[in-house]
Amino acid sequence: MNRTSLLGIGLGLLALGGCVAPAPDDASYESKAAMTAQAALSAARTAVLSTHSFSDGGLPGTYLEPVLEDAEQTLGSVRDTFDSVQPPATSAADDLRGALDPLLESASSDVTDLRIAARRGRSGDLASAADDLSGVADRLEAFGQEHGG
Amino acid sequence: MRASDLLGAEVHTADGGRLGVVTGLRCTSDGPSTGGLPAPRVRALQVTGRHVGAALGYQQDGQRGPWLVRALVQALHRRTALVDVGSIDRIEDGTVHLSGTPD
Amino acid sequence: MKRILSVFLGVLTAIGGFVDIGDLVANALAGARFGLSLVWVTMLGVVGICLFAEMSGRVAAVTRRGTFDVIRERLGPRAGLINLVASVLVTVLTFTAEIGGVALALELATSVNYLLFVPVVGFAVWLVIWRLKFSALENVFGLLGLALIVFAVALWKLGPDWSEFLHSIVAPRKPATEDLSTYLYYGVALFGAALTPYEVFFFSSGAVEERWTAKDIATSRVNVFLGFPLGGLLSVAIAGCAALVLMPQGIEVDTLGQVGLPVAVAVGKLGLAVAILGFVAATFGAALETGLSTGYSVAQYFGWQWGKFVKPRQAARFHIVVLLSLMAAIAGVLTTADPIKVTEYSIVFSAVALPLTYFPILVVANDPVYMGEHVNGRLSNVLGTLFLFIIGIVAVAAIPLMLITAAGQ
Amino acid sequence: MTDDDTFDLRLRLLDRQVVDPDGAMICKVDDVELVPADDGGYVVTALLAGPLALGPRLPGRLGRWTVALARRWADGPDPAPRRIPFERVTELGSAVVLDRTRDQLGIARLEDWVRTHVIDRIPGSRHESE
Repeated sequence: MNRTSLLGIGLGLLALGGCVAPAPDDASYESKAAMTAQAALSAARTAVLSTHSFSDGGLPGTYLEPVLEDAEQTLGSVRDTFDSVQPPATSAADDLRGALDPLLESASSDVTDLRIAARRGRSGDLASAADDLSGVADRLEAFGQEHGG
Repeated sequence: MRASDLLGAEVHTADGGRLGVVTGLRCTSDGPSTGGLPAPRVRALQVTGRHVGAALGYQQDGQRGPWLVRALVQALHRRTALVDVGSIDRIEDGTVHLSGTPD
Repeated sequence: MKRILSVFLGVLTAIGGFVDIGDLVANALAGARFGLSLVWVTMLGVVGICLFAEMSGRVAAVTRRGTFDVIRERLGPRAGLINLVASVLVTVLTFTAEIGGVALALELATSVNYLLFVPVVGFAVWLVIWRLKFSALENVFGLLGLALIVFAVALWKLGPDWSEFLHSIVAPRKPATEDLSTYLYYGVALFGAALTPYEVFFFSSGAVEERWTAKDIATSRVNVFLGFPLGGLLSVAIAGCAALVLMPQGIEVDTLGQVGLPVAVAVGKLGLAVAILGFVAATFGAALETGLSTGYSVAQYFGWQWGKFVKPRQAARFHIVVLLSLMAAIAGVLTTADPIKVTEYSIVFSAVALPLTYFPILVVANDPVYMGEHVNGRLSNVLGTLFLFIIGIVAVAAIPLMLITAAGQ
Repeated sequence: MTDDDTFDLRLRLLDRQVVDPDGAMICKVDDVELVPADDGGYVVTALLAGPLALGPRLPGRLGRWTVALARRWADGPDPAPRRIPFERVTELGSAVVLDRTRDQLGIARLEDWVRTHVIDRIPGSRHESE
């Protein structure tokens, strides 16, 4: 019985292994950054879209909460994974990290704001946090496109 | 003796040559009928060079389609011989020794 | 009249029972990332499942033998055992994914963490298998699964340019930003989701459970050839919704919540409630099917009494196997491995295991001694051989593609 | 090579499902007992079933373990596979039909054990499904 779950875990680790390996050069660091931006964009836009849909009466709070929790978790792990990559010792790499890291940070904190506002049922806070997050998402998208995602 | 003692066994002729592997047991339905049915009687060993695909039934009993599968299996079993069980001398260690050399 | 009604019911259950967690996830995933450019794979898969489900149903109706009974007979005990072990592992993995899916759907309905639902869902699955009649179990969850039609409604409401929509299905073009290997990997996943082996075990054993005879072959054909393609359309609708709503936003699907999002956007709260009902029914129904299928497979290999048409105590070993696989599946979900990831792996491994099931069925459906006048016709054989090729290529390519693309990243 | 009154034992008898007169499933034909006949050929005298019949047909270590485990579990000094005399067979079709039920033959120890020790202790095991 445990064979199945072990298999799943083993394969999961295998998949993760692809991301945590140290980045050898600028090009691959850049592509990692682009992939990170893409994953963060996906989570951020999910949060924005579902919050808007909630405000329009399209989905109930019970649905919104787990969706926001998942987005928050995804953003957290995306950021951790990116931070665990050792950037090459070049100024280009430092610039990339300098541009992406704040975006990840604000996306994370915006989604957390959203989750808190959703639990408290404060629609005003929700709307403003969603606007902020939407802006971050646009910048993440631009970053991803610029760096070839 | 069990059917599995014969199936998959190597077949050697009296002069020590290897004929192949037993992949089938040809039967007639004319054994003693103490119950409702006459017992099957194994008459001959089907011997081929290879084991693969032998149970699929393409050498016996009119299994026909699909065409491509049949063609493949038959290509694997081009050299098939039927050996009368009467010519079995002895069976030991998964090898059937024949008392003669069939052609 | 009664006969028409029962055929109609059969078709409806076939539609509602077609989609499971694998189809939900794979189609939403592929739709969000590749638009409609992989819909052709789903359609190809539907043709394949129709072909082989019909064959296995016909074999079961004529001979009253389930698929694994026949597999052992044709492959012998050795190859049959390897086949059994591989099939059971894949089916238990799928079982795990389905139970995780039910729990995730309940989380979306209540905001309560999905892990808390797992023991309850597990117990409910066991209780239904233990107590509910086969036909009731099949009909109830099949009919409830029809709730997923809300995805077709959502697609309609989203109002795409239909000629463009159809064009991108029939003339698929891989998005320029995606690698070919990733595109093919998701193709394999979709194919595995449409053709999951347990569907064949369940369908053929179900034919025996419902005591089909050669007379029922016509009914079974209507169910399969009408019900499965219409069920396949639900898959396409899920992909279409994801392509229209999620793809432009750059959203990649990795949760069940994202799968339902387009319905919320297009239809609203009520629609979403229906979609969640559909998720629960489809995954719960599939959990029953996968659980029973492990029991069917093992019991049929060893010649044990199986089935729900006898009292549980008359099929003791069968029920023990079902119970053990249920415990394995529950333990699997409780490892907190992401059920969506488990689903992705389950459908890829399904694709790898496909030839093991489909090849023996094709051979037996051709055995004139066994099948008499119901032996395969020429069309079935030409298509069957063609599919065997496709399935073989997919099975061989699946693992290398998974490694090359790091599971589609 | 194919003629109408002969058939292949492996294809038409070995690994077939064995059922009772009502179609209840009993076991698989795990192996077949053959005895040389005075008037030529080997005659099928019995169907063999259970781990002691299936084990030797499984590959290598797995087969040996199966046999060893089954021997330990069986009673008596020289355990043999379950044996169903061929007289019991009434039909050879897509299944092998016997004229006795499983309980009359008394050949499924594991089933009996699982039934009395596990299944019968769960409420509802004696009821038809609803």
